[in-house]
Amino acid sequence: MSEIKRMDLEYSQLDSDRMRINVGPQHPSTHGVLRLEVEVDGEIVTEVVPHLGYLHRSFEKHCERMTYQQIIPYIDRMDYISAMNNEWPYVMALEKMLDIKVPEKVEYLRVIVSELNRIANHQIAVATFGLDAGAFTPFLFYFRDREYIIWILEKLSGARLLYNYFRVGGMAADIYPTFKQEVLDVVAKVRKTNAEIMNLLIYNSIFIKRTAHVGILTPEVAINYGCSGPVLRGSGVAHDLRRDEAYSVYDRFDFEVPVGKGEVGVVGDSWNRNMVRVNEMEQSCRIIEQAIAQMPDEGDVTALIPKRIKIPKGEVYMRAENPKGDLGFYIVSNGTDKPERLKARGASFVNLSVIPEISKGYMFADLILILGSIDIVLGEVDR
Amino acid sequence: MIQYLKNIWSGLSSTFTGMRITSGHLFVKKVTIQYPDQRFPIPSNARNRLVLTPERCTGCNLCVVACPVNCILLETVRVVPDDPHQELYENGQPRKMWITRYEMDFAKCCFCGLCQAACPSDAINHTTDFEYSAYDRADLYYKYQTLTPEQAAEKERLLAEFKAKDKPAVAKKTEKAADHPVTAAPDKAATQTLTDKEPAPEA
Amino acid sequence: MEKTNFIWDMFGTNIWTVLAVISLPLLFVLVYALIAILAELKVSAWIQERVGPMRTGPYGILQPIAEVVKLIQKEDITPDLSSKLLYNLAPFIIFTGAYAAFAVIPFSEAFVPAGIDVGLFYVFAIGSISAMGIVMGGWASNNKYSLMGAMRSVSQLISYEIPAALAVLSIVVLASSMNMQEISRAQTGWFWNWFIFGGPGDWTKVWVVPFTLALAITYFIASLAETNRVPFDIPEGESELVAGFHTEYSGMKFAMFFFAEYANMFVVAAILTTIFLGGWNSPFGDFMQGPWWGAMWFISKSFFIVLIQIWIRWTLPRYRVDQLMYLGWKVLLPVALVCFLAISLFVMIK
Amino acid sequence: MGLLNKLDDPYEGGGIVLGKVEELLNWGRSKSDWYLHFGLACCAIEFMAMNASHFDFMRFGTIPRTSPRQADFIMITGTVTFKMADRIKVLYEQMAEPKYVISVGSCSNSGGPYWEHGYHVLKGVDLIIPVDVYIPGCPPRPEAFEEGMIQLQKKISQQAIFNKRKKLGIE
Amino acid sequence: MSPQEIYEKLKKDFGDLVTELVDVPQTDPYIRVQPSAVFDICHSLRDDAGLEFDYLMSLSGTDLGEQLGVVYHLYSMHHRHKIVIKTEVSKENPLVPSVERLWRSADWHEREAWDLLGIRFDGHHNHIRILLPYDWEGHPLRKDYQAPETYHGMKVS
Repeated sequence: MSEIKRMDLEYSQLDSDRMRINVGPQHPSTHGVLRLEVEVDGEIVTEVVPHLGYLHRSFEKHCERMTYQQIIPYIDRMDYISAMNNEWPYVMALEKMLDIKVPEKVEYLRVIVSELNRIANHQIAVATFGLDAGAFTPFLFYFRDREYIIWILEKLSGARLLYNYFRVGGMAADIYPTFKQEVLDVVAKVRKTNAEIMNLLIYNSIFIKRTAHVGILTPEVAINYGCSGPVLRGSGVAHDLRRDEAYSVYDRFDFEVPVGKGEVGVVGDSWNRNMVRVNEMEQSCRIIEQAIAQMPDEGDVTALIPKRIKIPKGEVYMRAENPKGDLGFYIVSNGTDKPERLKARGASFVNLSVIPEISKGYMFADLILILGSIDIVLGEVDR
Repeated sequence: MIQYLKNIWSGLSSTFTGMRITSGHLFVKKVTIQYPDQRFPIPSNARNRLVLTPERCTGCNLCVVACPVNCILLETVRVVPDDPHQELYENGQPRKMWITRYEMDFAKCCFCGLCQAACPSDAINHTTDFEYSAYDRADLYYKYQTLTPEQAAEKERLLAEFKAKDKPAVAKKTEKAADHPVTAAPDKAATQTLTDKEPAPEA
Repeated sequence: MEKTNFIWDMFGTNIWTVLAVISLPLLFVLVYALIAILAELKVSAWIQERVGPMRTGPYGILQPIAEVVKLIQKEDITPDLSSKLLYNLAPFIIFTGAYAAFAVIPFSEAFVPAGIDVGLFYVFAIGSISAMGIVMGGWASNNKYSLMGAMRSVSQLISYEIPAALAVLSIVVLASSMNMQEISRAQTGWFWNWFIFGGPGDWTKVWVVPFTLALAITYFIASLAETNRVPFDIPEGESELVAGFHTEYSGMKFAMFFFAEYANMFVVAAILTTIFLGGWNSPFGDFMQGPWWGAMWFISKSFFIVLIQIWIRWTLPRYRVDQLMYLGWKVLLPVALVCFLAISLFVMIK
Repeated sequence: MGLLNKLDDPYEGGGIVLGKVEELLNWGRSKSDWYLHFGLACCAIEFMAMNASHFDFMRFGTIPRTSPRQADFIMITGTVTFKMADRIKVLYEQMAEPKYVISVGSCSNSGGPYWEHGYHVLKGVDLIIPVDVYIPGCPPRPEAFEEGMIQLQKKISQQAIFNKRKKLGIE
Repeated sequence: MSPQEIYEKLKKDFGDLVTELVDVPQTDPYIRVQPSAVFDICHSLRDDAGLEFDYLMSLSGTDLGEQLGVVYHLYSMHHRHKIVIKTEVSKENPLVPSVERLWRSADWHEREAWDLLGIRFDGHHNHIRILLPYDWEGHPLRKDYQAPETYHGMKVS
């Protein structure tokens, strides 16, 4: 039986130098269900063809069948690692169309939960990046700390991962009494672990050897490919919507936009992209501390939530700085309580498209790390 | 040459730094919560299993409308005034609607909490109970109605009789009740598996 | 043949004693592997602030036994398109390679299964058999990942054999013997008589101490690479090559790979112990010295090295294949060569 | 074929010795479960959190394997799309007997939030492979995963290996 | 540059190919253009001094009932201004010039628009489905889409 099967192969048609490897859709380090068709010449990658859609859950079709309120749970499930950040641009877009000005306290609460979620997201990103490089222990250290953030978000919203916490005009629930103190404690823990991981992983000589000078993305290519977030900033472009568009109350905080500096390796390589995330965690800590100090105590966060949302005819594109990059929602309203069309521009979707460009000529092992440094979530890529 | 020696040194020293850090964690207190024996306190607003309190449910259909995934099935029958079997809500008001069917499919629920927020009488609630995994998908299909099917049929018969007596007043309302989005009960044939496997032991 | 085997001394050489001598290391390997697997699980957990297996026996100590009971029951899959004979043979060859090396390991002053005069040479020769097994397994599996893993594994094994052999050769020059029992005996006395500290001798040995230290580290690194441990676990690097050369193996055949890996870890640790850390000698002169204590010292020293291997595994990321070659050929080999020359020179002058 | 398959013969007799052997074999299988993690979507993140220090899935004697050949059970964590469904079938077939399946979360139980309009979502992974334990939740808490694991261990430890038909009362 | 200025500049350069500027409060102002001129207009938007829209934020297809629309959200990293370009094509012949050569980010967006809405992009180098399986039939985001009964023997709905 097996003999017959072997005869079927036409050896003359095979290119003996090149081998095509199928990475994924089930592979330990594709960060989900991505399939990469890789052509290697020995160990050198000559071509990468990404095949998406293994998690295409028909998000946009669902949005057309749901009321505006019911869409929020589905938006959570898009980029499930940073659900809070996802909900924000959607809610902002509706508030813009409805012309609602949300109370101060809501704005600050939104900033705090989003930045907490940003830290949690970057912790996963850096942790899985380390895991791709073979370091397991930093992965668990970051997950241990992430748990403290998740506990705060769970106490606020009632869910651990998919919060459904933002509402048009407010938030689903108010803060609890010990909230501020707990957030500050978590910030201290995040900083402590970050300092530890710096020595354990980021500045480890093997890790530097693996990631520096690997997957170099120049700023021109990054902009042309529409990259955003840490991927773009790792290439040295200081593009951050929190500063450039200063939505919500971000203009009241003092924070820096970390960019890849080429301290190790060169600007735009995997190490620098990763380092931007580590630095962003620190900046998020700073923002959280300032927001906690400035946040007004009184005020009802649920006061302005409309019972039934009916959006006037029109369309709007709203984007906000997700941990992965610019997350945009293009909403077309037809005047009813359900959108005519809702298109989500996922940051991961656009960032991932740069993979074939930057992974050519590196080794197969590097491809895994380049993919890890892009930090994708397939829920957002495939939607 | 100096670069070469430097590389060797940085390799060795960063290895030792890493080993120092990891060895530091060897003897600290472990953070693990050993689940079945120890439990982490779950916040009271955590969204886990949904529980309906039938004594509070008025059958207003708001939870069904709010549910994004349509995993709630609700069928009601109006209480006729001359029914010998009358019931009170928990707050002492007389019941207006019989809940002939209230079924939830936890295999579909997305635990978003929108039904809980929509409920005006606080009848449907997320609890902190999460331990209800099942060997069979049909076990995740929960039925909350208190009436038996025979009772439900009886109520429907009573209502039909009442309607026949007093047609114009009631016709409008029953129409509305029949208009509910209805979810399909899980198909028994669909849950059957392809490979023949050992049947699960009786729990 | 030298009489360094208490069983033969006591009962003479006949078929039963031969069987006893053969089965004693096998028993040891099995028991040791179970303990090492548990140690791996527990140490990794403690480093990561976890508790590790807890629900199999008290504190999870029966976990490895459960693994074995489970693995025996697993279905043994032979892929349809594999080369059946080679595929089925590979795990046995690998395990044989690892187990055969135990023949010359001097567990105690009174027990070495086969006290041959070229013990170190034998260890290196027999170590290459496992390379054969890996290629057989990887190639016969008919899986791209397996093949790539096998290729990487063999290239790695061959590259790192050389610095390891040079390190061992230097000690052979110092001890002027290839018999592992002789080398152990040469280090009798306090711990400064160990070859890691230049071996026995007067104060002039301070000239070789830096070189022997460097050789010990070189040998340790090379041994990590030979046993495919982190940071050199490229052949089975999970994030790249699913499970490397044993991707297609299941059940007991996989268990053989598993046991062979841990047995190999012990072999390299035992060689390190023998040639650098005094073998079965007590570190404190005559204190706790003797055949039985010797076995205790030898096993605990070797196990300590195994623990360090585990510790490193849960600390470091892994190398890339070209960086691994760089480290082997351009760092370890020159270092070992320089040390070897220096030690030879020292021996000549002395 | 493994030992289990050889013994999988409905012959009479055996008695107390086989009973004890069966207990031991079941104990081994239930206490040592290597899993093939099939992370698909949101639940996979909670799965990673459960592997982390606070919940420590390894306490149950589970070890992650990346090769389906060496795995004892597969955890389907997330939405199964049609594009993915074929792969899951293949992976399941690649696993060595005895094998188990845990379906985690609403999506793999029944299609979850996508059961109604999801034109590209498989409405329940049990349509293509047999599922042993269903864990509800979207996503379930890490403790809920562990509870499902305990349920699976319970199930395994009660399995009949010898005299299967006799035990189950099938003739 | 404000949308009004951009519109006037485009109107000057392209005349009738640029249809109108729609600007109502609470929405984003957009410029409606003829589909045949999309590539030239985008080219000029990307390269002309003062415009320099080097960043394509999003490219969305929409089903407008009788027609299919393609919406381009552009952003300039230099000038930090935005503009929305919109074009409409018929459902019978939904052909729009591809802008993939101008912004590589349009590559996957256009494939997605083809996949979900069936809009064809003229000049795209790899015009295949991206999210759905390659042997899928139909374009699900069309309003009149009917999901197939089964796919590879698995029930769809």
